[in-house]
Amino acid sequence: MSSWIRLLIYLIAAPVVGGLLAGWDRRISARMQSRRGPPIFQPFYDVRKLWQKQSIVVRRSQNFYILFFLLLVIFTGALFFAGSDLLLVIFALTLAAIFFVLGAYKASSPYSFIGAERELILMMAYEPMILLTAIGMYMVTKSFYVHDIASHATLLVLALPGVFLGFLYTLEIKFRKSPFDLSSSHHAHQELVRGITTEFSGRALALVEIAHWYENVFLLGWVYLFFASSPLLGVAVSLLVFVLVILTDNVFARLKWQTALRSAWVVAAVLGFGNILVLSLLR
Amino acid sequence: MPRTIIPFGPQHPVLPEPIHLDLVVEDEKVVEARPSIGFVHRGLEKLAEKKDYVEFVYVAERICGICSFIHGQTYCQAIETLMNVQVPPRALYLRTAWGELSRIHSHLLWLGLMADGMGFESLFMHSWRVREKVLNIIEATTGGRVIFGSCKIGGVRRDMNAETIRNLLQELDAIEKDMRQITRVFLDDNSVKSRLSGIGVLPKQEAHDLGCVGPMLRASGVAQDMRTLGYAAFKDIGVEPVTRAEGDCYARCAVRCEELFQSVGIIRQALEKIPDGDIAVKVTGNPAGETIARTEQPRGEVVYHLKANGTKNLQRFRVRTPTFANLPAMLKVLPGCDLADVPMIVLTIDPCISCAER
Amino acid sequence: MGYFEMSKLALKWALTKPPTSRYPFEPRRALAGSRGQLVFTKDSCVYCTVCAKKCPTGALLVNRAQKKWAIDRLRCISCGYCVEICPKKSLDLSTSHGSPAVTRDREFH
Amino acid sequence: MNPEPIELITLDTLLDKVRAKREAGCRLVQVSATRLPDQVELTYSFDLNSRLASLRLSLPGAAPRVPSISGIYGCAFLYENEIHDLFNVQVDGMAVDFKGNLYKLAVRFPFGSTQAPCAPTGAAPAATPTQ
Repeated sequence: MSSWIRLLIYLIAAPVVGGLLAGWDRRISARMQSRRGPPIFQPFYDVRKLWQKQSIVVRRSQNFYILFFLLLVIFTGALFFAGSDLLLVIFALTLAAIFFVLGAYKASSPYSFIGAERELILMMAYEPMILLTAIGMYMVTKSFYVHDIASHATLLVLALPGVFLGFLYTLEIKFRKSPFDLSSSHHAHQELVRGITTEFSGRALALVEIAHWYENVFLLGWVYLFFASSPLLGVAVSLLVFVLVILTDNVFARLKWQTALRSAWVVAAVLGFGNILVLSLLR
Repeated sequence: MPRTIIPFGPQHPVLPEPIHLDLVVEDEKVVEARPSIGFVHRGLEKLAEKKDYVEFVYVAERICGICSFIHGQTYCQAIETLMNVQVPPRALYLRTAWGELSRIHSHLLWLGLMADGMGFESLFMHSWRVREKVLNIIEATTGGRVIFGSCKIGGVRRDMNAETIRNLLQELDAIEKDMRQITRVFLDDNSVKSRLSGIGVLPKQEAHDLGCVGPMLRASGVAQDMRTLGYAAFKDIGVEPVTRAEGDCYARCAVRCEELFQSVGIIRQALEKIPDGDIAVKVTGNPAGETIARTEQPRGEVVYHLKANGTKNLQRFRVRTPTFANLPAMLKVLPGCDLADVPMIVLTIDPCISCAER
Repeated sequence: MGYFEMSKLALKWALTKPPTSRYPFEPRRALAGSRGQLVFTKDSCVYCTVCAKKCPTGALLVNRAQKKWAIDRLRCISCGYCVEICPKKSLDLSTSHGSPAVTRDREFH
Repeated sequence: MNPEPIELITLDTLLDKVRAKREAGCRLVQVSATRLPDQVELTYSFDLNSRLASLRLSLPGAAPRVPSISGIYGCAFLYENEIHDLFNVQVDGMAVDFKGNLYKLAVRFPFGSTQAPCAPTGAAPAATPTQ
């Protein structure tokens, strides 16, 4: 499959898959909470409804930042699925997150302001581990290109078990799930109301939702990369990881930022760095 | 360092209670909390001039939506003291059982809100799932889910027959098992502990001096429980106050968790020992005199100060609800905590602002 | 174990049928003792006005001369006091709650 | 448990009596006010080992003044603000003074009138709806 076709499939299929994943997420969560939950297509209904709502903004430029957030998230995924440089992907991902934070700062509400600050702290928490993941993949495959990593003959996870576990940990943060939903919780039941997205409504909020769909598909794609030599196993593990994320969401209280940051760095240092150290010593 | 003011309430998703706090934060440290209440003053005390003392039971029950039954019970007890009414023992036992059922439902509600406040949605849903079973018992025995309406001056309105009691006790066993599962998470889970332990510490002496009541006071190590006064059937059923020494949010949570099982025990005892007989006596005449009645609500000690002058209407009807007494302590422990701890501290006093203002 | 205390409960319920019902589509099962809507039986009523005098919210209105009994459903709190004191047992509380009242109109009988 | 002792005190002995209660280790249970035809009665209730004891202070006049006890019992400020807002009793030296804004009321000082709270004619049955 040429990289252009993969790119095209990503652009069209990612929001559909992402939306369905979000629908399953709500369904499975509801069942774990002894509820029935909404229909599978509820996320799409939500976005359609948001799209029809009157747009109310504090400052008009805040929606501009959200548009860039969406575009950069799509760009990140596009780079990834086109088989480009993993470091470039990480750079684009960070830039996207920064635009999200800037949008929240722009709204100048105390809730979204503190939400934005917490989001920056969370970025500090997951960024080292994400970089270590890229480095670990490079050490095994001798390339930073997703294309090369994906076509590597062995299962990456066998050489990088620590990095894989560490990556799962950061995944919890990136999915904004409990215990790391401190910058913006899904249920708006926190001291910051809904934190970073408090002041977004209507179409801007719909764009945020769509961006999350793209982002989640891209992140699960990265999980797949650890098992790329065995595609079926890769897809199965990606879905399993998604269920694991939902389960974790349902069995943890929200942590405070101090605990979140500390634990993420400990995980990065022990699992991520330790794994890479062992790899380089074995060589 | 620049300071931000975070408005907290009167409409806030964590705390659906009409209290407003201006939290002055430096970074995420709260340096000052300025309270303001009084958004929902309903003038229920003034209503005593319009409603006669019999009708007023309904008003007293509606002071609070959650501890409604014990409000009605306290009011009836106060009037019965004034009028020297001897309530039949069966009625006293029924009141005790219903009072403890309402304590279980209130504590389960609180546990759910607490879990929701710390972002533990599934625990919240499961607490309320169990609470629903308690509400079903209440509805089946009194006819109402939260406003029981079963207490009247001189006794109670409804009786429970032997079969109802048997079913109720069976259902209670199932509920107890469910509650064990839920409280285990509250007390043992590390992520919950990381949010509660060492937060909002109120030392024993301070809790006493600030006039705290109920679980808030007991969590700081003061063994005070108005049920030990021996009202209703508590003169036959002993109550040992549940206390903890730590005085933090975790201790307040633990006290309430333990009280759930204490209440189950009390209901079992009350329904097993329940004497036969009438459930109400006829009350005639008008009350005269003055009395202060105290009972233990889920949230703590409630004080009714009644003054009557022999007319149908009370001269003065005054209620001091537990939240009113716990608010100063909450304001005391808020400064110095993290912003993320604010919901925990506010929730652990189990605030019911509407009944604090009446 | 200190972590994942909740997982047993969450996984168990993920595989169990939820206890909730799809409310507007499946009506609620009424409990035997529930205090629902007030039901008036015209035949036995003698229009003595006791219920109207005793109603704590003033929801009832009885006119002895015109033989009319009226209720303001929005005011009725389903306390059952009128049922208790009605000398002719013309009043009863049904276990169903009926549809919610939306206007302040009195319902005449 | 009844009757609870109520000790009558005067304005100038209030602070000393309250201080004595504090030194004895009492917990402040409540402060309540009652509007009577020609005076306002304040009741300070204290608890010691689940025994209730009260102090009773009578204040004549429509808008009387009373010193705050919030210097002795810090938590009294809420009760005192309430009494000010509802009964029009001026409390001097409250630890936290809401300046009449504790309760947002439609009627200023709802218990402030010196008329008897329930005149015999006022006891008409409430359950006579007018159409």
